[in-house]
Amino acid sequence: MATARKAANNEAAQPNLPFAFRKYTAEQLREVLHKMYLIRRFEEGAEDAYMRGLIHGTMHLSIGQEASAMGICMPLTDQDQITSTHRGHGHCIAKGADVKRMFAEFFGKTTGYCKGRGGSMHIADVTKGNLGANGIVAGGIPIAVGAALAAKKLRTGKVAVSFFGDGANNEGAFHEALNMAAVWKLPVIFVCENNGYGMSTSTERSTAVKNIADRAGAYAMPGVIVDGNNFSEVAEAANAAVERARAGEGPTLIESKTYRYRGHSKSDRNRYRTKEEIEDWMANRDPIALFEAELKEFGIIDDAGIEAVREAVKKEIADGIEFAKDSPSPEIRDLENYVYTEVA
Amino acid sequence: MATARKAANNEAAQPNLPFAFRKYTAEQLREVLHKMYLIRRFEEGAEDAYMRGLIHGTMHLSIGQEASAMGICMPLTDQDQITSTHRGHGHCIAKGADVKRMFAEFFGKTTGYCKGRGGSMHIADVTKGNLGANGIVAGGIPIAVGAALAAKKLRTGKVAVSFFGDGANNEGAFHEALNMAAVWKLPVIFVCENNGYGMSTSTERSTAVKNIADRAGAYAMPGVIVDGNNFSEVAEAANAAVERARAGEGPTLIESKTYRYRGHSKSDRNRYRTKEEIEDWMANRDPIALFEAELKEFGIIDDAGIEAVREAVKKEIADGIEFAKDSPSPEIRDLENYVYTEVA
Amino acid sequence: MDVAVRELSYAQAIQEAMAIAMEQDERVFLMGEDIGVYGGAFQVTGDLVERFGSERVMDTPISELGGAGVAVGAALTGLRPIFEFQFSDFATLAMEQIVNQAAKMRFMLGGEVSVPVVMRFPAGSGTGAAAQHSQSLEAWLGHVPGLKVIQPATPHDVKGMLLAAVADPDPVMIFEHKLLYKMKGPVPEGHYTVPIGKADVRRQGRDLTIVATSIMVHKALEAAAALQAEGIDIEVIDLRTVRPMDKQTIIDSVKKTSRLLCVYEAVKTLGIGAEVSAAVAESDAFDYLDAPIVRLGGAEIPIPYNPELEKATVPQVPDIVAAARDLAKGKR
Amino acid sequence: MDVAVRELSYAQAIQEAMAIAMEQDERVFLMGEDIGVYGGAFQVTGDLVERFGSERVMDTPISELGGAGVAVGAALTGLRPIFEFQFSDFATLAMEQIVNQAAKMRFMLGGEVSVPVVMRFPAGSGTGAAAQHSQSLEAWLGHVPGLKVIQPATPHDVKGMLLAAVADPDPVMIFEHKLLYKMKGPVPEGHYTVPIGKADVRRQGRDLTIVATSIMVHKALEAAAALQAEGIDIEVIDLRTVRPMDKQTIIDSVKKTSRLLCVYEAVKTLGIGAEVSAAVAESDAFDYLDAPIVRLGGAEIPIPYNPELEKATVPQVPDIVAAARDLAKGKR
Ligand SMILES: Cc1ncc(C[n+]2csc(CCOP(=O)(O)OP(=O)(O)O)c2C)c(N)n1
Ligand SMILES: Cc1ncc(C[n+]2csc(CCOP(=O)(O)OP(=O)(O)O)c2C)c(N)n1
Ligand SMILES: [Mg+2]
Ligand SMILES: [Mg+2]
Repeated sequence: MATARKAANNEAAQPNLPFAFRKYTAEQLREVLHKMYLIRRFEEGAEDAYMRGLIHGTMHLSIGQEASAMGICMPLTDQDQITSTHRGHGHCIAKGADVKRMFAEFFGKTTGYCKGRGGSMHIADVTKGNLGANGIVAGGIPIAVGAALAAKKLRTGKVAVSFFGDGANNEGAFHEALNMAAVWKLPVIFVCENNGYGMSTSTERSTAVKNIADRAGAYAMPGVIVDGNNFSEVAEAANAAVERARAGEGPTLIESKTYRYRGHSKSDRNRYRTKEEIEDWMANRDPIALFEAELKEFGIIDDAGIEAVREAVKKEIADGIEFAKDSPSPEIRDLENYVYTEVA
Repeated sequence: MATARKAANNEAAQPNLPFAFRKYTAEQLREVLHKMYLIRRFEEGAEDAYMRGLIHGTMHLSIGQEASAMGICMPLTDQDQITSTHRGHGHCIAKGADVKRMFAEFFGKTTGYCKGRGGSMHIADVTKGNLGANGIVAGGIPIAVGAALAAKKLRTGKVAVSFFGDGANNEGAFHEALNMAAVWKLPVIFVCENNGYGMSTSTERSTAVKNIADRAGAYAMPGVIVDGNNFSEVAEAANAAVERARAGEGPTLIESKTYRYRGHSKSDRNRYRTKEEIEDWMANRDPIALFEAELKEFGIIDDAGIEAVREAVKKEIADGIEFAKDSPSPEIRDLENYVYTEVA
Repeated sequence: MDVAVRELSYAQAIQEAMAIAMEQDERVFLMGEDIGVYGGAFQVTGDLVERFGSERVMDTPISELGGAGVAVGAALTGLRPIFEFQFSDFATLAMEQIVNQAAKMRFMLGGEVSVPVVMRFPAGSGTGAAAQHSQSLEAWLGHVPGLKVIQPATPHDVKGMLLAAVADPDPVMIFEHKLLYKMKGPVPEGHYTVPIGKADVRRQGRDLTIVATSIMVHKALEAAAALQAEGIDIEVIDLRTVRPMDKQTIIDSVKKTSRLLCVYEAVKTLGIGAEVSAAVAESDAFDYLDAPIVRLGGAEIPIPYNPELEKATVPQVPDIVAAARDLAKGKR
Repeated sequence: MDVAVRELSYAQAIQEAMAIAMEQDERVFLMGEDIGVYGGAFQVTGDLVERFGSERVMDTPISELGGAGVAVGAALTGLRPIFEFQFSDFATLAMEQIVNQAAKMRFMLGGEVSVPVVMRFPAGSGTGAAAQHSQSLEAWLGHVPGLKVIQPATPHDVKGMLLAAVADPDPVMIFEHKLLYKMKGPVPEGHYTVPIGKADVRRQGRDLTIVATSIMVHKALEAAAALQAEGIDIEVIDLRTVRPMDKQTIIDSVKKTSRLLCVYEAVKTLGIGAEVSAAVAESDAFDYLDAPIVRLGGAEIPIPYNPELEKATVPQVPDIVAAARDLAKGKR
């Protein structure tokens, strides 16, 4: 989502508004709500299709983490690149992907973003700068650093963003990548979406420090902690980090504290979190509800407007699933395609 | 080297003496000097033998780093275990190895510690708790954590020490191992011998932080910086870390700042350090010279005593080389031995 | 002695083996990601943490290299760790510790140490998990001296071979096909071992030898049963161990049948079948061969997400039937 | 067009290829440990940093996994990195990025991206560097679809194949035997390519085909020359590419000679020779075979430090002579 457009409510005018409400136009903010709903409904739709046996494999839902994906992607252009994770549907939509082609991918169809070869865990949209979800925890982190290196060398002005989870911060790849990014002052932003657990293992049981951002010091880069369920707070940190990156000042580590409502994946017995904990997050810290409340408070949208957004999203989702169902499956004779680049 | 023996000059008696001179007996301190010379002359001997074509392969000399190896090993018993590095001769001798069998190993003989299969890069003496040098930078770090885990599980009271270099601190293995050691509160000590360079690459060009110890915070463990060329300072930090480990309080990261006089290995054109830098360290910060001066200052040894140490070492080295030369080479028919454990 | 035999799933058999090993030996413990309260990604450890506590069923951080290294270090210093990779694909992060350390340490130290670590690798395709969660990399480790590498195909064997692995002084790598976890079969109670390094002739036959690994053993048996109706009598050998490979059993069989078909799921090129074929082609069984040695392996592609493509990537029963029929008839 | 041909060492040929690639294409750059002012552990990059600057001859921290990942990411987004592992053994730390990412990304994304990265792996024994610095792991990567894997044996080929690799849109892995670095041979000036995927018949012969890889090509040629004196006429094929393997050239040769010997340095079991053997045994050349297919590979041990043991671990010229003589005479 481009930031080129000048914000209607600028900082000087209304200094007490949250960042996003100073920075972005009402139209942009309504679009954010739209996208947050799109993420949630997309995942609900995918979950439903999975339950009904229309989608196979496994999937990792980011329901509850929508503000984080949206806030981070707000200052990014389509040229800026992200690497995403196994929990990557939200990032994909926030970065501009079409849910039609996402559903088609989940249904294993040729119209999917990966022509049915990748599925949920490899969902990507390179035309919008999403270099792909990744089945390997922390696998995308060094790749994002590589993209930032390319941006720097080719002087494209692009910024790279690497999403990853709290669990990923204990992988060696995290350490090596952050160090190189810092040493080489690359335009990359490391976004740790800390939802408290890597699968069943709480950060407390897996990670020697309380906050992932506490590790930024080990790479001499700023470590910023934000409420990942507060869109504006995330967007503010993202804007600052993008500015820093574009100015050639190097990387930033943003820790976005959030929560996933669903189990880790489809095989989760959910024995490591209490019902109360989950319900507390859902009832009191839902990112969409919080954002809606703010939008209403600041007069950006009213109930009818919200209803309209929901209806529009509902239709998009239904259309997307229809599109996916109607799309053709790959042919077995094409089995060996796309392994190597076809040379003309 | 066991610490069981009560120190002659105890803390209360002479509070202004450096730590080691309060902690250890004169006899122990003279033995430290002896060992430091043994390390240096061993490496000079090995270097010479290499130059004369008696030893093949490559080797990494730790000349200039003797105080670090000795200081760290002082509080360790033969039951405590270390993992060492490609630059591991000093650690091996400090941990109690016999130079005869070390030379024999370098000469590829069956009497060597590894029966001629390992050479310099895998020198070990498990009877003294040295689990081996390692050809893989940072390869020994998780192994030491495993040894500490065994110590904790088996309640042996053992401490594990992992030596590694500044370059190793950018490996993922470093990160993963330190995190686990901290989360599990294991009795392990991470000793980074920072000699300013990983091969040709200065810490400045490779590492985002100024001091390796600055990374201890990322694992919520104490990070201690010591002058690695000052035996007493190293020993003091080692004693504190060992105490902490034995008390079940978890790991410590010690950064021992030191310098290697020789090139990285036998293929080094030495284009990344100035002559002045090298000469400055040799002239003004030599660990043996510094320790000798202290020993003399505090009346532990005199010139004749030093001369006696040197002579004794000279003979040990000559005997070691002789032993190595006279030892038998492995038989080709034994080529496939030691791959798997021979079951009776 | 009478030993009760129950029907257990492959996953249950592994779990039982681990429980027995832990009961019998204080030094045995489990390490891995989410093997505790989660029960493991494939519920192999299940509720073991409740029985043995979190000190012996240890959840690790997501740190495959470090975790494997800790297991190696612990094995080197007196413990008997069983380390679970959540998916074998993630072992690509830990090859350093497996191959440079665990496999070589005894040799590099002239026999002064042993590394009795067991590592478990859930492997294979068929779950729709796509290219990074479906690989079969046993050939990599089979190429590495110092390791023992096994691929048990049945609940019975996986229990017995896992118990043999725990008792083994050297590093043993167990490749477990994920689709086998739910497969049931008879498993004796209590402690028993199935030797590492011995193939098993699962079906006697005179016309053709099939050497199959892991899940392909079952597909080969199915194919053999189908072809029996056509009068083709197939011998099926379950390789069971990749390293050290039991070549003699294969050679003896080929001397009898004069025809060899290798069936394995991994990418065909440089997979286990290459070694089986080459071992026979250089043996005295060569003179007995009446036809080319045929390999049915995985396609030369990463595992695709789409389920039909995924199935088409690895040998299925009809493929084996067709290949065996052709080969048995001497047609090509 | 007249092209000057000089004698260059293998290392110089690589260096020249990299220099030409960097001159011709701004996107090409080098990454690796100590490849800058140090010149590389084997002096392959030499003084290139002085010519191209430290932005294009980039020293990395000691971070093989991250470094490889950065190279993959850079390749994915418009650059053409040539990544040097200091020793191929250290690539065990980076298998995740090589195998799960570089090799599969194009496929997983349905053809939407390419990963034109080149990785260089100094490999092999003979330098007294012992078990962790002497491995030959090309078979691992040869098993992985999505990668191309080459083992050039001469200065001429390594220059041409490296230039082909840089031009290739997909990841190309180059295994360079360390003992070849100082070997000299004729190398044309300027830009030329040697195709990836084509074996080279280095010597024509009628009695026996030797398929050799990397340094073993030279040993095989030496052995062939020695046996010529005994009237044994050997064809020597330099495999050059492991994946995709040029089976046709081998098959054609075996149809002519009826005897095949595979010579490679890596551990014999599951090494390249297994695939060469199996490919022939399942081809129509099978019917032409007059003798078992023999493999001479490395012993089933880690590489030992002691120089005599080290030499005994891998095939030497007398071993090849003996094996070829036996095989050519049909003796066993
Ligand atoms: C290298 C690797 N190890 C383990 C896994 C299995 N796995 C997938 S997601 C996951 C948890 C990741 O936790 P986190 O990074 O916090 O992300 P979250 O799932 O919470 O979004 C694990 C262990 C994997 N895919 N890759
Ligand atoms: C994983 C790995 N990468 C690279 C190397 C090659 N190498 C050997 S020592 C060394 C430098 C290590 O630097 P440091 O850790 O500071 O130790 P020092 O040599 O200074 O004692 C390098 C790059 C290696 N042996 N292992
Ligand atoms: Mg998480
Ligand atoms: Mg150093």
